[in-house]
Amino acid sequence: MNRINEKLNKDGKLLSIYFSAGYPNLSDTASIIQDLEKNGVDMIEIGLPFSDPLADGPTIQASSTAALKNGMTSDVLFNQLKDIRKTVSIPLIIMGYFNPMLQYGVEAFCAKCKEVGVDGLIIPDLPVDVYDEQYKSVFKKHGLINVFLITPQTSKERIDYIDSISEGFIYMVSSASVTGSGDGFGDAQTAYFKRISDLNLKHPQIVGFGIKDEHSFKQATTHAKGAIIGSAFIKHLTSHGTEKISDFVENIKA
Amino acid sequence: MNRINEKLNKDGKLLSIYFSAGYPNLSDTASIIQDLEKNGVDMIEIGLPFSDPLADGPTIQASSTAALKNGMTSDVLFNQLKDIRKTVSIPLIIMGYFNPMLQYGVEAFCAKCKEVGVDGLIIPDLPVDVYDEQYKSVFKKHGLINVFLITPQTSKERIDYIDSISEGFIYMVSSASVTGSGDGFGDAQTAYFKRISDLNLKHPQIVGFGIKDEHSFKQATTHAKGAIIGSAFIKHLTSHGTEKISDFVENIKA
Amino acid sequence: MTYNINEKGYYGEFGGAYIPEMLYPNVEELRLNYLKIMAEPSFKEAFDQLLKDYVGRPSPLYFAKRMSAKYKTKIYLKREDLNHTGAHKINNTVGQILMAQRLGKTRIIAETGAGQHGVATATVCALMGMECIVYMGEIDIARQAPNVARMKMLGAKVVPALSGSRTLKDATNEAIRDWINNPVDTHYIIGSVVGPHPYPDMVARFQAIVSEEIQWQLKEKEGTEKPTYVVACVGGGSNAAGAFYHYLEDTDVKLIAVEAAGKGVDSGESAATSILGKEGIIHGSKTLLMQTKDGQITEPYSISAGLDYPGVGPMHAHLYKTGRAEFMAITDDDAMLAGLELSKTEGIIPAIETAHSLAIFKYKTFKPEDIVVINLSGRGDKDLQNYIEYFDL
Amino acid sequence: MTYNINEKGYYGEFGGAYIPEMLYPNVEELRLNYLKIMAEPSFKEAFDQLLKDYVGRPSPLYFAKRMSAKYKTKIYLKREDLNHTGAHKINNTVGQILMAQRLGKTRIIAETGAGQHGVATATVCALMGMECIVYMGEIDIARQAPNVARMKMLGAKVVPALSGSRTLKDATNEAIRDWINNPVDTHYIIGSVVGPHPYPDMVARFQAIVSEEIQWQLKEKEGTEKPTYVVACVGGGSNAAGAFYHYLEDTDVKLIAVEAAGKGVDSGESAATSILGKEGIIHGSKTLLMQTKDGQITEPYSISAGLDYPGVGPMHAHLYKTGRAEFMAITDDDAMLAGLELSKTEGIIPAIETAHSLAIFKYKTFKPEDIVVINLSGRGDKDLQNYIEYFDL
Ligand SMILES: Cc1ncc(COP(=O)(O)O)c(C=O)c1O
Ligand SMILES: Cc1ncc(COP(=O)(O)O)c(C=O)c1O
Repeated sequence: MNRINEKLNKDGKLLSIYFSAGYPNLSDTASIIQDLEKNGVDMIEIGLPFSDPLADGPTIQASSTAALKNGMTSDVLFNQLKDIRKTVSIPLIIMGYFNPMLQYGVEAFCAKCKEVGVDGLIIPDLPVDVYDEQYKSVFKKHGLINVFLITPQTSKERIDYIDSISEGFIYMVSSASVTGSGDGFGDAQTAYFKRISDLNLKHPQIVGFGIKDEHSFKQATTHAKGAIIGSAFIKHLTSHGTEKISDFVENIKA
Repeated sequence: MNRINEKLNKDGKLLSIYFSAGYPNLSDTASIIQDLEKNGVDMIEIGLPFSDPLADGPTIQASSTAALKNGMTSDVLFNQLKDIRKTVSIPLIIMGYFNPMLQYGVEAFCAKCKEVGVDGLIIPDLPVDVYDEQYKSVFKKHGLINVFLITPQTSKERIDYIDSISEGFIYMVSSASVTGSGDGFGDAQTAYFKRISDLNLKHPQIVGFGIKDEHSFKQATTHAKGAIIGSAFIKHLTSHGTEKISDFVENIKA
Repeated sequence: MTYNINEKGYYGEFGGAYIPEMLYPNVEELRLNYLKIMAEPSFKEAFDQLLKDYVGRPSPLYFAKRMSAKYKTKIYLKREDLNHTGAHKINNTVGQILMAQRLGKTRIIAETGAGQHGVATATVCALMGMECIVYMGEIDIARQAPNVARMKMLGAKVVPALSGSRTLKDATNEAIRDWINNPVDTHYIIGSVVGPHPYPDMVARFQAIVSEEIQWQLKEKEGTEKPTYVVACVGGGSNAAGAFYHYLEDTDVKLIAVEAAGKGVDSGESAATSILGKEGIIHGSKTLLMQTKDGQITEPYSISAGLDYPGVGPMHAHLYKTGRAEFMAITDDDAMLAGLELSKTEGIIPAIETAHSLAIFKYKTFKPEDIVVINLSGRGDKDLQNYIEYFDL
Repeated sequence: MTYNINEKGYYGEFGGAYIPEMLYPNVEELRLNYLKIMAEPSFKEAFDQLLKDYVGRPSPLYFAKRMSAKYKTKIYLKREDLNHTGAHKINNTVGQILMAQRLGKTRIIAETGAGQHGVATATVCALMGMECIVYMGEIDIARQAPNVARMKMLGAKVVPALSGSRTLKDATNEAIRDWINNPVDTHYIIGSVVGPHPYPDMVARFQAIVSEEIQWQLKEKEGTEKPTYVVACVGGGSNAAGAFYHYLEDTDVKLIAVEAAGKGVDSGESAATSILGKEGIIHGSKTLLMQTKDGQITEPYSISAGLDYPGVGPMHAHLYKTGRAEFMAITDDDAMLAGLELSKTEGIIPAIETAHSLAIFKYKTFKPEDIVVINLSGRGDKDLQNYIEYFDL
């Protein structure tokens, strides 16, 4: 069974953390992953940086750009992860844009993911139908779970479709907005979380975009299985470096 | 008999000098006229300065502009000339553009000319036919001679017409060019002087434009009754002031 | 009473050819030939063809919906701004270059103020492979750098006028001087309905395409050839002459000529020639012009270089004197605001010259059923720097 | 084989909609409605009316006599430079603003590089009274000041893109981000045949008016609807798409697409996307793009801001891959000289983008009986500063 499904099957709310691989320093990737697990994080999205991350906000874009400058590439990342499963057991997901994967070769990319122990992928600009038609079999072959997004604007019909081809969780975008904006959740958003929850989908939902502290984590996970924090964690790395990761995680889980 | 005709009836070649009234200093007008007569000049064109002297070259335009700055106006000029006939007996001609005369009132302007003892006018931008139809009677009434221009491009027919309504001399423009350009006369120009001379017109011709020294004066007057010097004299005034007028005239008549 | 020119070259008491004898052969050659040449089928064909394929005519007659709603009347814009090179000026230069060719001329001179006419002249000279010299005041050269560059790109020589106030009036003097010095091979392309006869008439006839098109375009849109009003700004007067031309004798159609009041008609810094001018002679024509009591031509002022001329064409002097056209004077400030307004309500940035005609709505109320045709004489690209600075964009 | 789009939104293997889920509702709404709306008689009527009265269409098909003589073939110029705002870009923005209205959108966003598309978008927003936000790279804002001023005159808000290389690519990213953040009321007017399906097809259809007109105009002039060649420069590819559109399936008509070689195709400073690019995804579309081995999009270089884009529309990727169109790459230097040449021989100063297509005569010889139609995509006024500096005018 895929580590993602295992984790989703457990009780309790899941805290998932996103960061850009190769940031703040090129070689920080593995140790950040290890620290996050050590501090009780349930799942990690490892950002594969891209030159033109059009669904990301300024914080993640800046960390992406810095990581690229540091020398991050797909090959470097796979190399950094090659021994990760010796020390880390929580689910690891690579989140990145489709073009670098395409250049790597989707098949080769998936094979490498499997090889190093990555469990799934989130590719914002790979549409569900293209995945469905062209890439599903490759992902399956390598035991990878592809995670799809839904937003407050996603129709019931489409949610059902996404649910039907999902295998892990559904990434529920808190509001139709790029990452890192917003300030806690309002009535509209919590109503949306509840609405989706009430659909009783086959796959659990994890909320992303806009979670940054204990309060917003609680709000997000009232109706969902878990939440992903990205920009807030990157800001923490930018301000405090990699030393105080425990502070950040404790603040959320407090 | 008008002083211009008297002068034209005499033997010998005539030297006529043009300068801008009020240049170099506003009050130089009368004394320049007196000096010119004293030094043997036969006739004088007093330039009434105009803001936009489009048939004049840069030298005359600059002296016009300076004269206007000095405060020259039609009224000022008439005032400066009011006692001129007490000391000066050679023909005096006002040369100027039509607009200032029009504003003064053509009738009033002519009357003033007569009053101060001006003998004729040269108005480059008053066309022959307009003069003929509208202003001839006024000029006659005040005993003024209006002088017309011909150029190398003027047709035989038109020369005859101009000759027919002229009463003094014909101002023969040496070449179809604004004043002050050229450098001595070439074959084309002397041929033109001869061609006109051979027409045996009723009225004598005086050459203007391009005469600046003894040599060009001789060339111009080989076939013509006289010649007018403008730019060269103004340049002399600019360089030497009003003190050395005798030098300039002697150089021509040498 | 006729409002057009008579056989002697006068509009009422205005017009004529007050030129030095040195220009007589050139001007006379033109006078004797221009109507004949313009009537030749081959000339007409070449002119029409170039206007269509090169200039981009017909220029649209555009119903300005949002402006109309705002001012509660029917406003149409005659889009001369869409012509090649961006203004009505090219209608005239296309006509005159063909005229020059038929007169056997090989060298073209022109004067320019804002540079629009200079560009239009340089353009047709490039098109025909003719030598082109453009006179431009030294000050205008400095403040209209993009148009100077355009002329040079087009292969024209731009000669600075260094005398007088070093603006349009002086550039015109220099061009006339050049013509006096080059009486045989050179044609002088005057840029407006000014200068000695037959220039005002010839230029008006070349610009008359504007009202010719308005007639059939309005017929298509409103079922009538006759607008209630035709409005145009007046520098020398060529775009107004073109827009008025076919309506001159039809007094059902009211004409409004808009002059530049600069900082105010009575401020001493203005170019409202008809209102402030007196009869006199400028650049070979008897007309209204701004001058001192003593008959010296004064330097006008307007924020728009194209209206910054101390005279006005003799046709307009006549229209003013007879009352056939209503003359309005619009200040710099009103014009700039009207330019911004058109930009924001219709998506069209007008030349500042043109913006003067758009400002009349501030002062004049029209009836809902009135059809007001405004000649949009040029686009505002050349004026961007001015707009930027004025509005601090 | 078809060279046009298929029902799935692909040109051969290129195209599609590689978009984040957040954009799905917007893009899907457009995809489901664009053909239906474009087919509505009231839409057609409004579009045609605006193209005629506002944009100034048809744009002339001008026989360039002196250029033809020089290059010993028949050269026709399709005068998109005469359109309102000075380029072909407005054909598309007029279409899209009408589309946005019919989709009930009230807020318009756009990206722009050189500013031409930004101006064209700001223009139609002013015309319709819609809010307009234009994203533009911080560097482009600095080097295209006049177009920034035009947008502001037109009431648009110009927002600097501060990320990445701060040019067109990044402005596009910012626009997409804005759209993600404003999924309900906002329509994104993309400026070329790029972006996710249905944009490439929709923009191509709006630009198709260009070849539609070439067909009947050429029929009038040469008795045939078919030129031997159609030539157009390619940035994103919209003016080429418009000029090629009605000839895509007619292989009698040869197509030439001209890309910017910058300082040389192999200099490392180039924007010759088709030649240098590899298959990939950019701005929602699978196409050819310039990228590192690792799949990072690289910054292209061209002296012309409008060709300075690392991707190319999927239609062109397909035309390249299939060999339907010949692709030529023209350097900065050749383009600048060709721009000067057109200015001096025909009196038309082209946009530097367009000048690239005029430079092909240096490298390709045509037969005397060939009919070569060049899409004159825009005028050079926006590029004067560049020309001035380059030629030291
Ligand atoms: C756009 C525009 N409108 C009007 C004028 C004024 O000239 P006219 O009165 O001859 O039309 C100019 C002159 O440069 C101009 O460029
Ligand atoms: C005049 C002109 N031509 C061509 C282009 C390139 O765009 P496209 O390839 O979409 O026609 C631009 C873009 O700004 C342009 O302004």
